[in-house]
Amino acid sequence: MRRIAPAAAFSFLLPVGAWLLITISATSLFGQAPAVDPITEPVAPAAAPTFDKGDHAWMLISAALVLMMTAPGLALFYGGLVRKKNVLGVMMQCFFLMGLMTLVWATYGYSLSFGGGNKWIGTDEYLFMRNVQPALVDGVVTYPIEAVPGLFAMPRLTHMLFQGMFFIITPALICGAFAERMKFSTLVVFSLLWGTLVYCPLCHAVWDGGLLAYDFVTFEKSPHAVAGALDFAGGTVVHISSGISALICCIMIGKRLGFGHEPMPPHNLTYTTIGAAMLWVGWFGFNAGSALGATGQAAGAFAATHFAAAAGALAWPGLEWLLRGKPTVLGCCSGAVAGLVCITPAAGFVQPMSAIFMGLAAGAVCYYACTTIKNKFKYDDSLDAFGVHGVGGTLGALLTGVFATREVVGSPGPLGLIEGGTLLKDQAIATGISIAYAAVVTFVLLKILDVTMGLRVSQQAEVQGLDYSQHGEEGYIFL
Amino acid sequence: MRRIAPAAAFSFLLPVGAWLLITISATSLFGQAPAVDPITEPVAPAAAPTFDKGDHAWMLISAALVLMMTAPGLALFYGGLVRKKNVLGVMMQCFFLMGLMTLVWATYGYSLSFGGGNKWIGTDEYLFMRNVQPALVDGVVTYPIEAVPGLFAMPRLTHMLFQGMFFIITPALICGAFAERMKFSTLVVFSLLWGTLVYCPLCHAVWDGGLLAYDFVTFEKSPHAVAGALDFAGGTVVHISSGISALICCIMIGKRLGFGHEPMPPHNLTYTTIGAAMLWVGWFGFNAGSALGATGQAAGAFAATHFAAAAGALAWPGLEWLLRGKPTVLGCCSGAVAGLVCITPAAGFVQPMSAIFMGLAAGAVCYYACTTIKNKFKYDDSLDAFGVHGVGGTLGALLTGVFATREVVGSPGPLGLIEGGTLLKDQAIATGISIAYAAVVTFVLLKILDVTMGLRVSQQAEVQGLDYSQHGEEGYIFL
Amino acid sequence: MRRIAPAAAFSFLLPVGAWLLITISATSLFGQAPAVDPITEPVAPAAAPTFDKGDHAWMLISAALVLMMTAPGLALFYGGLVRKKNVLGVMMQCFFLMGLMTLVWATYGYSLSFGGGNKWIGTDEYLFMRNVQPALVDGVVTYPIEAVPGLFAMPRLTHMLFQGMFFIITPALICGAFAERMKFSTLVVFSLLWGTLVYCPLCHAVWDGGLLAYDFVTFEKSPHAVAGALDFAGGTVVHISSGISALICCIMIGKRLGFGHEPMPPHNLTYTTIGAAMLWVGWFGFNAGSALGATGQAAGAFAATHFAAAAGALAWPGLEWLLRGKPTVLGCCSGAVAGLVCITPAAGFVQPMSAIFMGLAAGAVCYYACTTIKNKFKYDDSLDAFGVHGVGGTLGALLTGVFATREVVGSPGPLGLIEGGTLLKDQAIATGISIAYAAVVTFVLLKILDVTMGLRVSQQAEVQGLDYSQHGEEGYIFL
Amino acid sequence: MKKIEAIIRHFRLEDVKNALTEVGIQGMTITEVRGFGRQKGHTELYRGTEYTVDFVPKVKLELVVPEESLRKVLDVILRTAQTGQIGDGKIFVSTLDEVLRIRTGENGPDAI
Amino acid sequence: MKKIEAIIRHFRLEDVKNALTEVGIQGMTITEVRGFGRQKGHTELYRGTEYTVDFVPKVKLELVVPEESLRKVLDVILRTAQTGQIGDGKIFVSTLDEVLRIRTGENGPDAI
Amino acid sequence: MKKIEAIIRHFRLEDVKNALTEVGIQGMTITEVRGFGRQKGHTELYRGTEYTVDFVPKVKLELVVPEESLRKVLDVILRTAQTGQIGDGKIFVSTLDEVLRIRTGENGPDAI
Ligand SMILES: Nc1ncnc2c1ncn2[C@@H]1O[C@H](COP(=O)(O)OP(=O)(O)O)[C@@H](O)[C@H]1O
Ligand SMILES: Nc1ncnc2c1ncn2[C@@H]1O[C@H](COP(=O)(O)OP(=O)(O)O)[C@@H](O)[C@H]1O
Ligand SMILES: Nc1ncnc2c1ncn2[C@@H]1O[C@H](COP(=O)(O)OP(=O)(O)O)[C@@H](O)[C@H]1O
Repeated sequence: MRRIAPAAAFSFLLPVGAWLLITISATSLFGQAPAVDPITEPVAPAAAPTFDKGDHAWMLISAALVLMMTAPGLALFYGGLVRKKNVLGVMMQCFFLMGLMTLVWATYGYSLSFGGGNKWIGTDEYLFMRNVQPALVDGVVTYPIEAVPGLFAMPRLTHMLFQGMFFIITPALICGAFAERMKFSTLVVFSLLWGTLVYCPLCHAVWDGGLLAYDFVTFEKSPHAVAGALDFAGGTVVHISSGISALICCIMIGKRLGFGHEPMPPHNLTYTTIGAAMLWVGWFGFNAGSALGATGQAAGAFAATHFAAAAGALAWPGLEWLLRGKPTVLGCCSGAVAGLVCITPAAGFVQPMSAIFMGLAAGAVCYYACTTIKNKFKYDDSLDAFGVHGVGGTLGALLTGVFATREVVGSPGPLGLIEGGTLLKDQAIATGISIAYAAVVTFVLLKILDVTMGLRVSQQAEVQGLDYSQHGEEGYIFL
Repeated sequence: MRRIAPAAAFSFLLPVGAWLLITISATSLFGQAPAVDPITEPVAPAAAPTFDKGDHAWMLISAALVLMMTAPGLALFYGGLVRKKNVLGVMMQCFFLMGLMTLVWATYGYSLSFGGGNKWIGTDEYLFMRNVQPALVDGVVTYPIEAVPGLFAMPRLTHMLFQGMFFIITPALICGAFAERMKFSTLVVFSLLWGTLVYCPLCHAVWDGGLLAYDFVTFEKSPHAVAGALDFAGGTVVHISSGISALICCIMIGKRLGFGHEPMPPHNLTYTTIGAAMLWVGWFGFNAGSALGATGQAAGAFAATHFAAAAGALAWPGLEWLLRGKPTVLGCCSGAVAGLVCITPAAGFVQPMSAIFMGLAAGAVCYYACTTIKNKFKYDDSLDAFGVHGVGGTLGALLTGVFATREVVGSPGPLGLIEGGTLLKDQAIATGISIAYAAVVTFVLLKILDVTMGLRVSQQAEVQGLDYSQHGEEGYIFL
Repeated sequence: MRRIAPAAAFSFLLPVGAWLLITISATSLFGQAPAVDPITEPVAPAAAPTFDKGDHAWMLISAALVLMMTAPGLALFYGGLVRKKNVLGVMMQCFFLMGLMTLVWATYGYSLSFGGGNKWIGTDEYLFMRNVQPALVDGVVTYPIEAVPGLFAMPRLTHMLFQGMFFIITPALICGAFAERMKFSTLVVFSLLWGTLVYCPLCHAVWDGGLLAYDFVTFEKSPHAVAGALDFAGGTVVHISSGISALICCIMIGKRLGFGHEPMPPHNLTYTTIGAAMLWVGWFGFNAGSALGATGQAAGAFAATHFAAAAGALAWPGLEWLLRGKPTVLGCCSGAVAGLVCITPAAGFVQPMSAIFMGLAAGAVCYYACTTIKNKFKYDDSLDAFGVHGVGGTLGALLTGVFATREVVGSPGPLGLIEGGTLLKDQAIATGISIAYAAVVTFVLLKILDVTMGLRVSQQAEVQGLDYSQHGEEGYIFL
Repeated sequence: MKKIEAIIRHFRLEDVKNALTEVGIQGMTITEVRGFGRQKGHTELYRGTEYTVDFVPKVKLELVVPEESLRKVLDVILRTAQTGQIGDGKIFVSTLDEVLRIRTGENGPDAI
Repeated sequence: MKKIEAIIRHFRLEDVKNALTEVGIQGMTITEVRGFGRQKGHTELYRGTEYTVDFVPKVKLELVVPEESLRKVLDVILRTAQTGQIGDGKIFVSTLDEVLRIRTGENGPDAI
Repeated sequence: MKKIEAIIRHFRLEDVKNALTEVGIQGMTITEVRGFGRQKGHTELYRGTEYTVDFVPKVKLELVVPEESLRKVLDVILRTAQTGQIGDGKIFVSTLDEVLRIRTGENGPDAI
């Protein structure tokens, strides 16, 4: 075996070090339970914490579906869009993040996100799977239950798993922005830090009674919150956060060599199509799974998801057909994904026919963002992570404020604009806060990483392609 | 942006127009509830319309599985079989139909199919998701339930979704017949009209108490029906209808340029293999999902499906091995699909060992149809949509009449031939009617489209390939 | 049609003959119920054999997921690793085995494995789906239930299906060892015999109260057993058995032509990545499905599986990064699979944090096995079936003896080494017996097949590639 | 010994090959190439980014013939490869110093 | 009539093509090739097995020009294909006996 | 300067390359080609439709050598590419007018 390359070892040890550091500081930081401002975690009464197995079956399979979204789904969708020499690079990013983010989630991510605590961040409650994993209680194996009585109940392990799959796909989405030029070691450290500093706080803010939480008992914003954002399955937490960060990323890392000059067509649109189809299927787990049980709401979210995807898959290529003469496969796939992104925050709160409208709007607006806007401002968002997720997510968050209806939510008063509610204002505030937060933290992170590790591979490595330069492999050897 | 190409705009507006027209006429037609001959929709007693969450979990995932069959499943299976220059063309057809058929289903398709009504067609009951989507009842969000007491119960939304996935895949199957030469705009209009005029009436006839319905309470044909067809998961509705229409299509559109002269081998059999495997997996949702719950019958349908696929996957390549010297991968995949098609109408009505026999028969008969018969009559059924779905579906419908048994159905008297029943006659009549109906309507539709829009792309476009000529893209750019 | 090639017909009839012979002998052998040493099959009390539909939904989808592991999962994972000229060969092996092993399982495999009986082998109880398929009981369709009261209950059909999927993937795993040179006809006969003579007895020994069974009521080894192996989802039955047999296979069949001289890089690592991701997703069905219900234990097994895969996906490329300078995509995928293999026997018995440790260990140890050990002993385990499944499976079985804990199992006394239990000894014995048994039977089988049918294709056929020489097809025709 | 290189359209290959074998040609070699010429390529549009494909796929046929067959072969190719549309391609003829058959080591016309 | 064969780097192709069209070249044909030379290949490692890639991907440009344009074209290629790094490639020049345009049957300089 | 074009079998490439480097050859270029010749193709059968593959995959080796090395190189190729079975391929030799190295602009034998 050869000698250990010091630079390589260094770039390997960096992420490991970062992770250890954070884990340890998180542990020590929260060594004592936070005294101020505790939010009582909604738990089922001690008496009979139990769960319905039909709900549970649906949550287990939903978790599997959401993992499938990252790979094969996103790996194929993104992999097909890059040039051949970078296909493994982009697939590796997806696959490696499945490993990395999972360990982060297991050690401290879930605890920071869903561990209760103040309005900013979670606690050490679930560090290292404490209070999540089974334990003997009076000699009986007992699985801690995550429940809100009347709303849902499941083993906390399952809740952790389901939510953990979101933690994987979110940074993976960002990879679309700096595809074909990002240094792999830097990507690893960036994802780790971004997950910790952007995702966990935002997730806690929206879904764990934090700064942007909505209360489903009083049907108003949570006591701690500055705005109650209705975010069913991650419009804010997943798509806005990743989409905005993607924009910052692609601006700060700069354009690909030869951008605007050399042709950079997708090397394998069959992969992209297959990936888009898998995203569509997996999104049922993402959205209908976010009902947290096999409920009527799950059926509603499933329908909204399906309809929005369908509408998007018609709107985008329809516009191309009208304006350019031909409907493209890439347009059809992109439209479906745009529709899916847009319906994400709304899926469990709107009627199916509204979902069709949202899908049409998403297809049209994202089409505009990915063609006209991008060309105008000339940033190189390689795979349109911002154009689809940032724009589509923002649109979805706002349209949730328009279409959310008490017929679906069950709130006593009106919600969305169409029924005369005022939700839209809250949605706008929450969206603004999320955008600002994600943008600022991403910016700072990248600045630091730029001076310490460097964001980009060398020119030569970029010309060679990431497959060989970062991983020493080739995607296809067809001889 | 360039000027709008008038021809393109026209071909885009046609499908949109057609859809609007149909929607509007459907709405007005059924503006008044049909006074004559109403079939009372079987509903759960008003008291406690509720559903089991285990059943519901299974139905949700089944719906996802059936969508997965169209894409990635069928998109890969068909995509691999065409020449490289048409791979996107065929994938686009599958993907675009996921969008198109879903919106048709959402607006009026489900209502025409499952909205009760006379023996010919449904009603306006569920137009635009009316009576399907949730509503506030006494301030409580209530999901309408689709149920037959003692048989099944689920949110009607879920029923609509599950059935909607069948509405997508059926026209997608036809695409195999005219692959590599059909005009995309015409395909869109054709699918829309075919779905409306062939699928919806047939579906209503078989599964909504119409002309060919079987009654599971009296275990005889429905009061309105001329024949009670036992069709568990769509042998008649999906496979016979699409397979026969496929034959009409490929005859009327004519052979591919160079057919019988130029070689047209499958460009990527690895895709076809992967697609076939996905179809196999997805078919569990299709067939076992058609039990409409996580019941014992679902297990039985699952087993029958699995066994028939396995038997088909041995029979076809086994014959090749015997007669040609080598078992082929394509034969193995085709055999599996043939087995799956054949068991579809029977899955919930036959014993697993009968399914093995049906799979073997399907493998052998479809092998014969795709090799000897096709070569003899020299129609260019490019991807054997008729040879597999038409022939396999018909075989399956008839064999259901042979193997269906009261041991599985629970009927008081004997059913299939093997236990001395007379079901076979009814199956034969229903098959005949379906074949005639699908053939005639498809023929008329194509005649009209031929003179108005044209069925085929230009010679030059066909030589170039559909990928570029219809969509302006290339499948693989491997430089 | 041409004349029937006699050699081909012969090689086709051999497997058919073998199967018939075994089926008949199995039928006659067990014609009478075995009088000696019957193990009473644990059945639910006659009163109300029923099952929870949530559990059932989870088992149905798990069965589908496990099938998905063989194809597309393994077909892509292995298919990408061979040279282009052998890609269909390897995919065909996976796909054909889906057909073959299913029919074996349906006719006698399930009965031999799970039919009760003595400690060596099952009975004829379930031959040809007898007592598995539904039957009329007092005029009511009744599905036999497979149940252990307090542990699980489901239709026996579902149990048969779920377990049958394992019967498919196990011989498919072995194909990695002799890839690119095995004769297809011999492979078919080998798999049939291996399934019968190695898998069924081992499966019976571990999971049906046989030689290596563990008793979950007394929490000790079963009365008949020489060692009670805790094997949650098939560390012994699936991975050790296939991995060890793989080693024997690749030694006995010899190296590929040009091995160590000609380059034989993976022809399509994108397939391998996609396949690995599908294996990861499918493994949730494999492991969490092995809880036999949508229980808390299923959630625990799901978490352990996910964490081990994640840890493996970091450990292997991490080592490469450290020692070779670059983390590879193939390393990342291999590590994930190694982690999954290793956690298989332990998934339902260990805490999630232990799973992380097991995944890290598996990544490191299998990395060492596939690089250093293989290079040292110079056997040509083409796709590392032994290096990953044999080594990872053995490691997993032993580490189960270290980490299994009563906190998860619910045993009265300590189990794994970490809590002071003695399980490790039993695990070691069981592992040793399994290794010896699989190795000896595989050796004898291959010796016989070598002299009767020949193991390898001709030199010319090997140079041409299996795609053409065995199946008369080409994988990609990209002109 | 003359070497003929002909750049032709893909879909004419089958006919050209058949016509050549009919006049007694026993060997040839083809290569996938891409050509730039009067026949313009096309523009593809991927999410608003134009991508101009200047090079269109062609097949290059190489065949070596003895001097005396040259005209006959050129004729056959000209006739069978022609569609009359821009982009039919070119034929280049050059002289070889030597031709060897690897299997036998034969040299000259016998080697073809 | 001269035939120029230039083995160049992929990512110079666009520039070379543009420069050539600027000096009036109307046709050329390219082929994907792999080259072995001073520019060393690289080693890939698949699960501990080394795989040496000696041949690196290159593009072969073929273009036929009348004698008088030869120097100009060579100049253009030399200038635009150069990066100065090992592996820039070679140019080979040879003489053709004949050039035909398939579409019209034209012969000689007119056929280019 | 002579240009050697050799059509050989794929699986001989590694040996040919090694033998050539041993006799001092420092550069060569290879192309994937498909050949038609005495070695017959094969028939594939896709669902009852026959598909005849007349062209079998081969590798074309191009290398330019100074006149004085020609015989040596031809010998090496003949020896290492031979299997004795039909289909071993051909070697074509022609004369070049000029050879240039793009990196340096060198001309003639120095450029190889
Ligand atoms: N000067 C040239 N050198 C090499 N190849 C050429 C040249 N001119 C044309 N070709 C090849 O011939 C093909 C056809 O040429 P084109 O100009 O498009 O049409 P035509 O031959 O009908 O005039 C081109 O695609 C290219 O491959
Ligand atoms: N003698 C030769 N014959 C044919 N092609 C050659 C020869 N020498 C070099 N080449 C081609 O030229 C390319 C560049 O050559 P190389 O020696 O790497 O660099 P440089 O041209 O800068 O000296 C090679 O990859 C190969 O394709
Ligand atoms: N006249 C020819 N012109 C160009 N290439 C030829 C010619 N004859 C043969 N070849 C090439 O040589 C290869 C081997 O020729 P073939 O006739 O099969 O065997 P052999 O060289 O052993 O006689 C063919 O596949 C083809 O690529």
